[in-house]
Amino acid sequence: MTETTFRQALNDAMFEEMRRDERVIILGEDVSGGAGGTSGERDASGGIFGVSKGLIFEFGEDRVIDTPISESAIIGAGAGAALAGLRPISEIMFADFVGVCMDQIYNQAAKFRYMFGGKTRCPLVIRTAMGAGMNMGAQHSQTIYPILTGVPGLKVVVPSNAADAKGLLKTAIRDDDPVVFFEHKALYNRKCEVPDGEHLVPFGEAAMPREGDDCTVVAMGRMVVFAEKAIDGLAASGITCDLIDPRTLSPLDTDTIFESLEHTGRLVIVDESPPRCSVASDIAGIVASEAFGSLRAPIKLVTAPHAPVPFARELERAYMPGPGDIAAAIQDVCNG
Amino acid sequence: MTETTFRQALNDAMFEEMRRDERVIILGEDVSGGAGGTSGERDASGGIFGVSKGLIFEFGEDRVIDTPISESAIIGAGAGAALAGLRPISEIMFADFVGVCMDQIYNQAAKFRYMFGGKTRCPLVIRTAMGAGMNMGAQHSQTIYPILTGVPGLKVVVPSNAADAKGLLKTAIRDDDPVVFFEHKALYNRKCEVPDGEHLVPFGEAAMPREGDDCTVVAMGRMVVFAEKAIDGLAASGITCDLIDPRTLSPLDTDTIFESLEHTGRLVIVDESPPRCSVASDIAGIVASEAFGSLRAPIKLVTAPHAPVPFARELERAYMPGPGDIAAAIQDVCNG
Amino acid sequence: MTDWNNDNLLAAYRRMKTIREFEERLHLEIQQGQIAGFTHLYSGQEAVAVGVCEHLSDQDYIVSTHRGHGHCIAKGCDVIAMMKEIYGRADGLCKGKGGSMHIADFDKGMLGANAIVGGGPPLAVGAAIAARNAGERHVSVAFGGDGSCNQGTVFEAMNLAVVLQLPTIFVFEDNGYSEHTGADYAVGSKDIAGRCAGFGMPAERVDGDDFFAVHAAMQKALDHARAGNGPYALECTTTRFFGHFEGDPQRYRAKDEVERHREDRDCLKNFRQRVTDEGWLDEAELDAVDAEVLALIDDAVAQAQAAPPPSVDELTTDVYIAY
Amino acid sequence: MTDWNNDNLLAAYRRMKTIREFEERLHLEIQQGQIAGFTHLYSGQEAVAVGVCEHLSDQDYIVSTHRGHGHCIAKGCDVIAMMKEIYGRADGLCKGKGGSMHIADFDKGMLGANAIVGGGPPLAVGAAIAARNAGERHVSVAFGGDGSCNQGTVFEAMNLAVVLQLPTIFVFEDNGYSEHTGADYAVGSKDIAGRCAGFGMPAERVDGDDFFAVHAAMQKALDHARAGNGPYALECTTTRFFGHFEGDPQRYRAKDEVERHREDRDCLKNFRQRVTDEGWLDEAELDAVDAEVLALIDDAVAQAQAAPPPSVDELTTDVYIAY
Ligand SMILES: Cc1ncc(C[n+]2csc(CCOP(=O)(O)OP(=O)(O)O)c2C)c(N)n1
Ligand SMILES: Cc1ncc(C[n+]2csc(CCOP(=O)(O)OP(=O)(O)O)c2C)c(N)n1
Ligand SMILES: [Mg+2]
Ligand SMILES: [Mg+2]
Repeated sequence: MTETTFRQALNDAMFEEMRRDERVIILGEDVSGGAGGTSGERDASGGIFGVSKGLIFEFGEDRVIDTPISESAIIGAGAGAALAGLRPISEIMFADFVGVCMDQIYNQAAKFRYMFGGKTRCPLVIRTAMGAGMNMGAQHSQTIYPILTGVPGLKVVVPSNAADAKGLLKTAIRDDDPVVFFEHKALYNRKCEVPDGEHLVPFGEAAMPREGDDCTVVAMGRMVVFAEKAIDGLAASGITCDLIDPRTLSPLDTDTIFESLEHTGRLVIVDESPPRCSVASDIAGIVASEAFGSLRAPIKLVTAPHAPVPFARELERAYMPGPGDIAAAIQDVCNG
Repeated sequence: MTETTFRQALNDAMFEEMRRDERVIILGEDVSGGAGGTSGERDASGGIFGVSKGLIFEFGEDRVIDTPISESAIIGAGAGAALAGLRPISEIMFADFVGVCMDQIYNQAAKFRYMFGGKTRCPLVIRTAMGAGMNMGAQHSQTIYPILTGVPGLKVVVPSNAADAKGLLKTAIRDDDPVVFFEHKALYNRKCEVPDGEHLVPFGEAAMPREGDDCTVVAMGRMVVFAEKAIDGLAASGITCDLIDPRTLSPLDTDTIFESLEHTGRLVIVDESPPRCSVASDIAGIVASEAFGSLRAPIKLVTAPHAPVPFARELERAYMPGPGDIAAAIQDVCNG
Repeated sequence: MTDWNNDNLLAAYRRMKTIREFEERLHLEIQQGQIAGFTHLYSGQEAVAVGVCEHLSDQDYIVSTHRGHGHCIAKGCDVIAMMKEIYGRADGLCKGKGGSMHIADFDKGMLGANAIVGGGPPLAVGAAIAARNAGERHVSVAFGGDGSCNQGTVFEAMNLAVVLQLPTIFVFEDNGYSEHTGADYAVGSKDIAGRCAGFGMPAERVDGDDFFAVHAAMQKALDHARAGNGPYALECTTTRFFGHFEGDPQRYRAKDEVERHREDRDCLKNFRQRVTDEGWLDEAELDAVDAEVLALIDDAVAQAQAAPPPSVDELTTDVYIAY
Repeated sequence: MTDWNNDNLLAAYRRMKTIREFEERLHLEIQQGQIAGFTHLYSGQEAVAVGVCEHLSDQDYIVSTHRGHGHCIAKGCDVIAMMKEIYGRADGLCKGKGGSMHIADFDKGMLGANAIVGGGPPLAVGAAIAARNAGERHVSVAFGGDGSCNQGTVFEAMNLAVVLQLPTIFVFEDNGYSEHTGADYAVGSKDIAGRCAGFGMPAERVDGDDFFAVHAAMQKALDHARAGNGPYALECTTTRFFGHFEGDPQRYRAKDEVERHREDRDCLKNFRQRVTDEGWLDEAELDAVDAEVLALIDDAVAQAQAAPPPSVDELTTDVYIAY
């Protein structure tokens, strides 16, 4: 085990997989940076969040490709290269930008295998930074995974800690289906113990960072950190919870959720996205149809409001679900 | 009352609103058609589905604008014109194409009012044809309203009959917020009685085409037609249902759903989209959190499978929820 | 310069004729309600697909459009499996799941028709990255129409190909229309090649009704791309002999336009004329090919009609490799 | 040709100087942790925003970018309300909900900064439709950077403006970089104006460090657009005096580049030189403006720091007009 930041764990995962398989390439804006600059320095960026630092020096310009600001071309070129035998990682700097390349994600990469009768594969990984919390405003702060979780053909990954980030990204790169990999900006600097050596985390298997009896809490991405805070804070008052981190939203490990519910009978779902057609309401809907018998109380959804992400510090803080909101929800379902 | 097709009702709505307010314009591919053709005939298309037929002759090229195949420009120009005081209708020929213009819909038009502190309005209507049933394949058959229903700032309309189509489109054009208006391709030729003269249908008010005691069925778009068939077929077996057609998915009339549920205690939701993060699971989630007490049985979700829309007739027929699937679901929740 | 001989001339003619008869026959089958969905026929444009693809091997990639049958046949897709796909049969080239607008054959380097206008070119750029990294001087070709070149994705693809100096050849088939709108209206500059040149690649306009002109221009494009000099663009002016899609009343076209073009601008007639004038082939040789092609198409239709539909169990297969 | 006099020269200088001091001061405030978020400063490019906007009235529209402060000030947005917005205050120009990347002022025809690269130009085309239909010869201007012109939406906007012959002026500010990548790398043709010309509009490259050159070029563009001859494009070569965003270490730039450019390519110095050489203004008049501007910025910062944040009740207002 080595204490590693989320950022470094992702960087390590890419180094390991690019060494392991020369078909792995990465393309995106400033993934290296410095091309055409006056200092002559390459890797002047290493990815705007520093996640792809150093790759260019070991793997060169044919495998670490700086692109213009052309997201449709970044995804499309990744998807086309995947059809032609490579295993590309296409980076979309901010998840909010899927709007300019959505077609290549959801009509192209996601549908190739099905439309073409199973005669091809599209092993594309789309890496992108998401989430609120840095006052970046309405167009740089969204968690847009719900719209991709609904797309048949895509797999959707939302790691909540450095160890999972590494293990899930390595799995994503080796996966033969298109995968969208969401990295929460507020987690990049967070550290945790990451297993040394080969570390792979399978898709479709939830983690359970907390175990308890009174309530099942499902949270994803940064919300797992907040849920842990909330749950630990409640220990004093005698309330204990199962905390389930699905890690992959598609495929979704419903078994772990259902099992926990059989035991606790109560469910709180925490999602940084706005409420409508969110992963929170989706999981609630699945439970209400497939595990209704286990429910002893109304499901509580803790989400952002039905509003864009505001800029001002005070508003953004109020926008994001926090440990307090989560604790209140848990107490509600347990005492309500 | 006059018997009118869904297509004609939409065309009438646009004629009426464009006469009423010269700020209303329409732009899109072949909304008139024939520009630059060798026959010299304008309106050679009138919209690929004939919905905008004749507009160019009455309102001229400044208000009925044929565009190149540039959906981002079609939506963006509509949104920009809206900021500058017009009330544009931007037509996206097939809803599947939102992928190439999603940013202009969800990061631009939807967010302007909020980002700019309420100091502007964006009265843009986006009209688009959706749905499976014509063997048009995976990229021309989707019902992508779930991804837009989740977007704060947008209103989402899904009419199921000609009368509502007319009344809702007129309301959409007069609405000061951006509205996405989905027209199911399989409904264009369906007729029903449409009130003569001024006919407006308010947003956020569900319709209830069937009333009953045993089960609440929520269905949208073409699924309303299938649900009616299913419910009428069950009358013989003594099962009666409330059928709720939300008409607008955002805003969503949850009161009508909750009231009905208090009475029936059972819920079936029918949605032509794939299941994950669908409007079906969204409504189920809302009910499980806000009307849990009314539920006497698990909620049944009747949706398309988690797969792209297949081409072959036999597969596409199996893909779409049909009256049989709906009837079976109702019997399930009533007898289960 | 290619030196033409019986073999390569007959091969090219056979391809063009196969596309023509495939499409003419589909037109009839569709009128008789035999085929479901949304079909866009390639008749009239054969010299472009064949003039380009005769240069390519299975290791070279192409991406196609909603009007893809011609590109598929030119790239060597099996005609019977294609016909079955369009009929939506279980043993169609894509198991009946794709249909007319989603035919692909990866063994042939055919990366797929595409029902999204502008969807293909970014994919071609990616295929060119794979080709470059493989280091075997293979290329990718992005087919598109006059209308497609107004879609932002196509411009992004062209710029990225120039930036990375990739071996992608952008072939724009200007058949005069995008759906029911004229190319001179929708392409503001009225000059597709000029636009491509503006992106920093050599671009030329070619008579797309003349197989030999397309073939020669493609040779130049290939030499350029294979030499590592980056992308190249061809604007091929041509015409379509049917409506935009089957069922299109074509009210945007002059009454006699199609008739006239079938008379004056038929690339197959032009080919026949040229090769017989030059004394390269005689009518009998060409007629023999015609007969073989007609028999092939009859067989394809007969087999497609007789073939079973996909089983409903196929509905949810092939969504993922593993889930 | 504008005939220059004290008033219009001092007005132009005041705008440029206000932008400069606004940005230089923000740089310090941000270093001191006073301001949250993601800020892109316009210092160095003032001659472009002001050279363009001095021609415009409140009825002409502009759309801006993530680097929008200069465009806002040039178009007449209130500097104090802008500062409050960037500080995230309740009485900021957008109630603190927008922030640096989302400042707009509709009374001034400023349709918004935009944090999506390429998000603005399609909006400008729509504003031009409104202007055309209003029939008062107003125009729209789309500002964008060298990097933005690789985004497909921008190409679509240019083509649509040509097709509809709309009065939109596309102003590309080539400051040499898109984030940490050089313009000569990302713009394959290394010629932005040439690309625009390829879309069928007149396009010219202008020295963006020279207010008078930009102003004269914009005059030509306006005459063209207002006469109903369609869109026009300007490529203005310029430089930015800070990093891409605040906090950018700028490792892609030669050590002394910024210093050198502040020495040789400062559009304010160039302006001062020109107007004093020509004897149009004297140093004293300019110094007086400098003093006034500094006082204004001090006041803006003081007011912004003292202003209250938005109330949490504002979180869910302004999502819709009615819901
Ligand atoms: C993104 C997108 N927009 C619109 C359409 C509808 N559409 C299909 S084909 C077509 C016209 C294409 O014209 P062109 O590129 O010239 O090809 P052609 O049909 O002439 O072969 C249009 C508008 C589409 N399929 N995808
Ligand atoms: C669609 C999109 N892609 C990427 C970004 C991230 N980004 C913000 S500014 C920028 C560079 C823009 O360069 P340029 O257009 O030259 O403007 P400049 O920053 O030089 O003023 C990038 C890549 C974005 N905001 N939007
Ligand atoms: Mg065409
Ligand atoms: Mg720049």
